[in-house]
Amino acid sequence: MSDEPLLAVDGIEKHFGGITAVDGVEFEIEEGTIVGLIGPNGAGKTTTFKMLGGFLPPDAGEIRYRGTDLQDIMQPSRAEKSYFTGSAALVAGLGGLALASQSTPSTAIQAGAAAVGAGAGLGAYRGQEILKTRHFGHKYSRPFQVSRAGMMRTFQITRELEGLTVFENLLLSPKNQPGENVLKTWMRFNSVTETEAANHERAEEVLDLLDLEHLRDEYAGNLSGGQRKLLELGRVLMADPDLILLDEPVAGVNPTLSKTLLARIRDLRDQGYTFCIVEHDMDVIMNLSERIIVMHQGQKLMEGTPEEVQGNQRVIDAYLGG
Amino acid sequence: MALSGPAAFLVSMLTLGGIYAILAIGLNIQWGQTGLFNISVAAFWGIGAYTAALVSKVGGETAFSWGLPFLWVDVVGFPIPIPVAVILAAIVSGVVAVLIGIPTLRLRTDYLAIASLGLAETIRLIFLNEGWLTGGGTGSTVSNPLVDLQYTNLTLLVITLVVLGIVYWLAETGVQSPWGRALEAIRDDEEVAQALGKNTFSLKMQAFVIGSMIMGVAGALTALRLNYITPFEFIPEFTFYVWIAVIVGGSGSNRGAIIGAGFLMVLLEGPRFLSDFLPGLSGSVAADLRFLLIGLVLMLVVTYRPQGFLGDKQLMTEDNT
Amino acid sequence: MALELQLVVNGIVFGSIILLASIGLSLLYGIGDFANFAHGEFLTLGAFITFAGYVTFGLPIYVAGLMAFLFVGALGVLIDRILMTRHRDSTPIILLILTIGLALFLRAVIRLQWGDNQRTLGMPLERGTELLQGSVGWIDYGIRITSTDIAIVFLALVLATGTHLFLTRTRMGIAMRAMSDNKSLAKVAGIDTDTVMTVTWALSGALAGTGGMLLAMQTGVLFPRMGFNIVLVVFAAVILGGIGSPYGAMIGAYIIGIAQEVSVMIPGISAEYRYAFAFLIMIAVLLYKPQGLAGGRW
Amino acid sequence: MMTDNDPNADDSSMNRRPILKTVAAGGATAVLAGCIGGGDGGDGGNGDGNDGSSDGDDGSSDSGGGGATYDVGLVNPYSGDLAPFADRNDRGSDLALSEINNESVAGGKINKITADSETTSNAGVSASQKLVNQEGVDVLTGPCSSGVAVSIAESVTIPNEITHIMINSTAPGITDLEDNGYVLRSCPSDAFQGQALAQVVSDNDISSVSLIVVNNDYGQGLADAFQKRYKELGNTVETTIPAEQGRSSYSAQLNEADNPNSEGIVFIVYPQSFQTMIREAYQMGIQENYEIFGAESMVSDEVEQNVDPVAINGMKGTNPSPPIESEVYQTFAEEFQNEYDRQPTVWAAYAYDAYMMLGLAIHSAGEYSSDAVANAIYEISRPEGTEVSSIAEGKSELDAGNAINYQGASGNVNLDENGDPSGSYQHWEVIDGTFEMQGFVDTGQ
Repeated sequence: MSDEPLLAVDGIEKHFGGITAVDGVEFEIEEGTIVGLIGPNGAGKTTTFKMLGGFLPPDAGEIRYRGTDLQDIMQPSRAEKSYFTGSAALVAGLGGLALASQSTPSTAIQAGAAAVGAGAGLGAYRGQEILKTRHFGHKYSRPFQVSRAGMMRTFQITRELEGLTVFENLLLSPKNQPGENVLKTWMRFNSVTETEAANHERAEEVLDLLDLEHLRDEYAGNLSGGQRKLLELGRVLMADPDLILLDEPVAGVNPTLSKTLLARIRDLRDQGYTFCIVEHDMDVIMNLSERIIVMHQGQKLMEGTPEEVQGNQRVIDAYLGG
Repeated sequence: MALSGPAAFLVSMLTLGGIYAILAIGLNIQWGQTGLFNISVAAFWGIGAYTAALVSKVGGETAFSWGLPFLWVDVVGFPIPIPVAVILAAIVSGVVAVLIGIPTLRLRTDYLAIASLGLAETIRLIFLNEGWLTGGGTGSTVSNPLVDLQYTNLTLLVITLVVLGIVYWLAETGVQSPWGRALEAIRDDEEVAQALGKNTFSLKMQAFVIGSMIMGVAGALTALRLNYITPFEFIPEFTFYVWIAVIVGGSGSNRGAIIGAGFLMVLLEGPRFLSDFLPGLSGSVAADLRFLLIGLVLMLVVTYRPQGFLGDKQLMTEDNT
Repeated sequence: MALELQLVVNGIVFGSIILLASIGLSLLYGIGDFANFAHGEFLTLGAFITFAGYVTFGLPIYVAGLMAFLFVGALGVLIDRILMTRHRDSTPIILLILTIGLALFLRAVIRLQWGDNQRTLGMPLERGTELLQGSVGWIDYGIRITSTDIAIVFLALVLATGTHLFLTRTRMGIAMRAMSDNKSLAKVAGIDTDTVMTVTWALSGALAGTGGMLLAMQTGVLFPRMGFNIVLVVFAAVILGGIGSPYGAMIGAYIIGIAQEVSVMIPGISAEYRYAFAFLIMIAVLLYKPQGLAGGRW
Repeated sequence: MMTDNDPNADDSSMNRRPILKTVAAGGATAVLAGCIGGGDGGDGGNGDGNDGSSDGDDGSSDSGGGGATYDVGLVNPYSGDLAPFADRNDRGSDLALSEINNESVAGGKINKITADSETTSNAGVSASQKLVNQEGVDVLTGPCSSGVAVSIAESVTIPNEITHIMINSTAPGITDLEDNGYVLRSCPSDAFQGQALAQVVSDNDISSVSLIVVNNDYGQGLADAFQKRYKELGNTVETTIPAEQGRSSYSAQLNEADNPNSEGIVFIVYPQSFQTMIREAYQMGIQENYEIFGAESMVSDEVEQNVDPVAINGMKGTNPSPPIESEVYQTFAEEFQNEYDRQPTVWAAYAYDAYMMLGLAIHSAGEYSSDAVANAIYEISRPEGTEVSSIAEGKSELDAGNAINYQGASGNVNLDENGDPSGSYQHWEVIDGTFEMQGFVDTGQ
C-alpha cells in the first residue's frame, strides 16, 4: 500500500437525461478521519454517495478505493462469467440439438448441431459482452462487492428490513458467513454454528453499545426513526468495514439520542474507522468533521476545515441563494 | 390389489394434498422467503413430471426384470427407479431454473411475474409440440414401479409424506439459517441487502433454483400418481392454485404452506360433494358453481385476512417496494 | 406461399385487437399499481355481450359493441366500488390474487349464463380483397384485406385516439396521469384519488369490452376461455411497452402482434410457437431496456 | 335464429316444454333417473350407496329385490377444454337410463353418479377416486379425453379392478393398455378412422396434403393413423401442423399449410377452432387452391349452422357412422329428438350404447359387480346370438336363455378382445352447407 489515500474520487460525473447531477467532483478521504459532505438541496450529495457505494456507475471519472478502481472491484468474478457463458452455450446447444433432431435421426449430425449451437451461443454471449463493455461503455453496478471490499453505506431514509427483528438485522451484516451457503447449512457444517455463535455474541455487544437491548426481538418495522438510525449504524458496525458512508445519520433523531450517536461515531473514528458523512445539521457536521467538502449544483465548491468553510462567502451565498 | 373404499379416497386426496404442499413449500421459498414473484410453478411441475416419465421408461426395463422389491435401496451401486426419477426430476428442473433465472431474475418484481408466466407457457408449448421428446398432445406413459406393489396408493402416500417431510425440513433449516436471513433481507429491500454485501443475484438464483427443484420433485410424484401425463396438466391455472395455497396459508411460513395446501384441497375437492347435498344440480352447473365458489372464497380471504392463516402480517399488508 | 406483407397486415389486425385490452390493462397497472388478471374475462364478457346484442336481440353489430363498451365499463365501476375500495392500500400481490379470484368468479358467471359450448356471431363471410399483387425479386408482396379487418383496425385506432384525447384534454384524464406519476403527490394536490381509480376501472373495462367485440368479430367463435387465452399476450404487450404507459402499450401491442405473425417465416419453428415468440421478444427487450420501451414515461 | 339449436340455448326450448326445462338446461340427471325409475330416492341413495354396492355382494346376486340400485360412475368433463362433450354424454346416457330403469335389469335400477374431470388428469383421477372409493361404484364410465382416460385407467380403475367403459376416448393407444379386460369402450379406435380418412382423400386423387391437427391425444392419434395409411397408399404428407384449441387466430397455421406442393388440406380439429380456421381460410382464399378434407370431429350442428356454406361446400371427410338408415338409430334419434328437442350427435349415441350394454350385461349376469359386468358385456355384444336393440327385447331373450348380440345406435358394437368395437365409417361431403353422407368407406382390408 503506497501513499494512495483510502478513497480517491477523480472527476466523476453523472447525468440523468439532460440534467447534470454531478459534474466533475474530486476529493480524497484519508484513513481514520471524518469527512463531511455538505451542500444545499440538489447539490448532488446523494448522487455522489450512490456512486461511491457502487449503486450508480459514474458516467465519467474514477473512484479508487485503496488504489483500485471501483469498476474493477465490481467486476463479476471469473466463476460468474464462466457460469453465464456456459449457460448461453447450453441453451444454444440445446436449441441446435432440438432443431437437428426435428430434421434428421442421425446422432452424429445432432451432436454436431448441438456443438455448433453451443459454440454459437458461447460466441454470441462473449460477443455481446465485449460489445457492451468496450463499445457501449457498459458499467458494472454490483454494490455488494464494494461493501465486501470494506466500504459500506447507510441510507438517507432509513431502510430497515422490516420483516426482520432488530437482532436479525444485526446478524445479517457480517461478511463471509458460511451459513449463507445453504448447502453448508443443510450438511450442518461446524463452521456454520461456530460463526453463528460468534456473530450472536458480537450482535449482543453491538446492542449493548447502542442501547438497543430492550428492542432485541422487536420487528425493525416497529422502531422509531431514531432507533432505526441506531440500528443502521449497528448493522454497519457488525460488518466491520473500513470506510463508512453515513447519509444523514442524525436526521429526525431526538437530541439526546443524537448526542449518543455522535459520541459513538467519534469513538469509532478513534478506533481507526473512517467516515464520510452527509448531513444537513451544520452544528453536527462542524463539530464532527475534520474536513468538509461543500458541493453546489453538482460541483465541488470548496474543501477545507470547518473553520474555513464557515467563514467562506461563497458557501454562505450558495446556501442563501440555493 | 389396493386399498379400497373411502379410505382409498382419503389416501388419494392426501397424496394430492401432499403434492400441493410440496409445491407450496417450493413457491414459499421463492415468494414468501425471497419475494420472487414466480408464476411458472406449473412449468417446473411439468418438467419434473416429464423427467420422471422419461427416466422411468429408461430404467424400467432392467430394474423390473430383476424382480427386486422396488423401494429397495441400492447395495451394489445400481440405482432404483423411484429415487432416481425423483432426484433427476429435481436436477432437470434446477438446470432449467438456472437458464430461466439468468434473464428474468434481474427484472423488477412484476416484470418477473409476467416473464416467468410467459416462459411457463413456452415450456408448456414445448411439452405440447415436441412429440419426439414428450409424446406431444398424446401424452406420455409413466412406467411406474409402484403399480405392481401390494398397496400402490398407500405406498405412494408414504413416499409423498416422506418427501414432504424432507422438503419441509430442508426449507425450515434454510429459513432459520443465515441463508434464510439473507433471503428475507432481499425480500424486504434488495438494495439494502446489496449495501450489506450480499450477492443478491446469486442468492435469488439459489432460492429460485431450490424452489423450482422442489416443484420438480412434486412433478415426479404427480407422474407416479397419474401414471400418464399430458401437457394439459400444466396449464397456468394450476400455478394459481399453488399461489392460493401459499397466500391463504400465509406467505413466509412453511407450516402455512402445508395448511394452505390442505385448504386448497378442501376448496378444490369439497365442492365435489356439493351435488350430494343439492340433488338436481347438473354436472356442468355444479362445476361452474364450484369455480364460482373458489373465486369467491379467494376474494374473501384476501379481503378479510390478507396475511393468510399463519402469515407474516408485515409482509402482506405493507408496501415494501 | 405465405406472403410476407400479408403477415405484417395480419399482425396489425391482431395488434389492433389486443391494443384496446393493452391500454386498459396498462392504465390500471400504472394508476392502481397492480396487474389485473381478470382482464381476460373482461374481454370475454365484452364478446358475449356483443353476442347477446347482435344475435340474441338482433341489434346491429356496432350497437351491440356499444353495449359491450358500456356494460363492461359499468362492471368495472361496480368491481371498483364493491371490491377494490377495500384494497386501496393492499400490496400488489394481494391485488393480484384478488383479481385471480375475480377472474375465476367472472368466468364461472359467464359459463352459467352462456354455457360451455362455443357461440358464433355468425357474421357474414367475406373473401379478402386482393391489393397490391406482385413481386419484387424474391419478395412476393400482395395482401388480402377484408372489411372486417379494416373495421377492426379503424375502431381500435379511433378508441385509442379517443383515449389519448381523454388523457390529455380532460381534467380527469390529467388527474389520472398525475396519479400514475406520483400517488402521494396527486393526493396532496387535492386530486380525489378514489374517483380517479373508479374512472380508471370504468375506462379500462369499457376498452376491454370493445376489445372483446373485436376479438369476437375476428375469431368468429365465442367461448368462456377466449379472453384468458390471449391475456398473456396482452400482458406481454403492456410490459414490452413499459408498465403503466398507455402509449407504450399501444406500441407494444403492434410490435407483439406483428412479431407473432412474422415469426412463421422462421424455418424449423412450428407455427404453434408464435405465442411463445411474444414472450421471447418481451424478455429480450427487457434485458436491454429494463423499463420497457417507453421507459416509464407516458 | 341459430340459438334455437345451439347446444345450450336454454331459453328457446324452455318455452316449449316446461316439463323438460331442467333437462334441457342439462339439469337433474340423478333426479330424472330416479323419477322415471319409480322415484325411490335415486339421488338420496348416494349417501347409502356406499354400503349398498361397494362390496359387491349386497346389492347384487339377490336380483329379486325390486329396490336394488346399481351405482355407476360417470366422470365427465363438465369444465375445461372438452366441456361441450359433457352434456352429450349426459343426454345419451340419460336416455338409455330412462329405458333401463323403466324395465329394470336384474331386478334393479342403475343410478348414475357424476363427477367433474375438468378435462385434466389430476382432477379426473380425483373425481374417479371419489366415485370408485367414496361412492363405491363398480363400473366407471367416461371421461372424455384419452389422456385423462388412461390416467384414470392406470391409477384408479385397473388397480381397483373396476370395469371402465370409455365413451369418447378414441385414441389408438388405449387398445394396447394392459387392463386385464377391465377397460373397454363404446367408441371405435381412431386407428380405424385414420385409415378410412386416408382412403377417402386418396380416392379423391389427392396425392399430397398438409395436415392441420389439434395437438392433443385425439388429433395426434388420428393424424398418425392417417399418415401411416396415406403413405401406404402411395401418397405424401407435406407437413403436419399442430394447432392448439382455443386460439383466437390460426392464420399462422394456415399460412404454413398454404404450400405449393400440396393439393389438399386435411383438418383434424374441433368445431370451435375449425370455425375460426375456416373463416380465415376463406378470407385468405385457400378454398380456391386446395381441396379440403375433415375428420369426424367437425361434423356437428355448430359447423352446419354457423359456417357459411360457401366456405365449406365441397369439403369431404369421414364420420364414424351410426347406421343412419337402421331402425335402431332411427328410434334412438326420434326418442332423442323428443326428449331434448335436438338431433343427437354420434357422441350421444356412444354414451347411449355404453349404458345400454351395461344394462344388458347386468341383466345377463344377473348380478351387479365389476367382474360380472366385464364378462357379460363381451357376451352380449358378440356377433353370436339374437340381435336385439332394446332392453325389453334383450331381457326377454336373455330370460329365455338365448345369447344376444346388442345392436347399438352407433353401430353393431361388437367388442373385440381388446374391448374395442370395430368402427364403420361413412364418407361425407358438404353440400349446401350440410354434411351429406355418401355411403360407407371400403378401407380395402
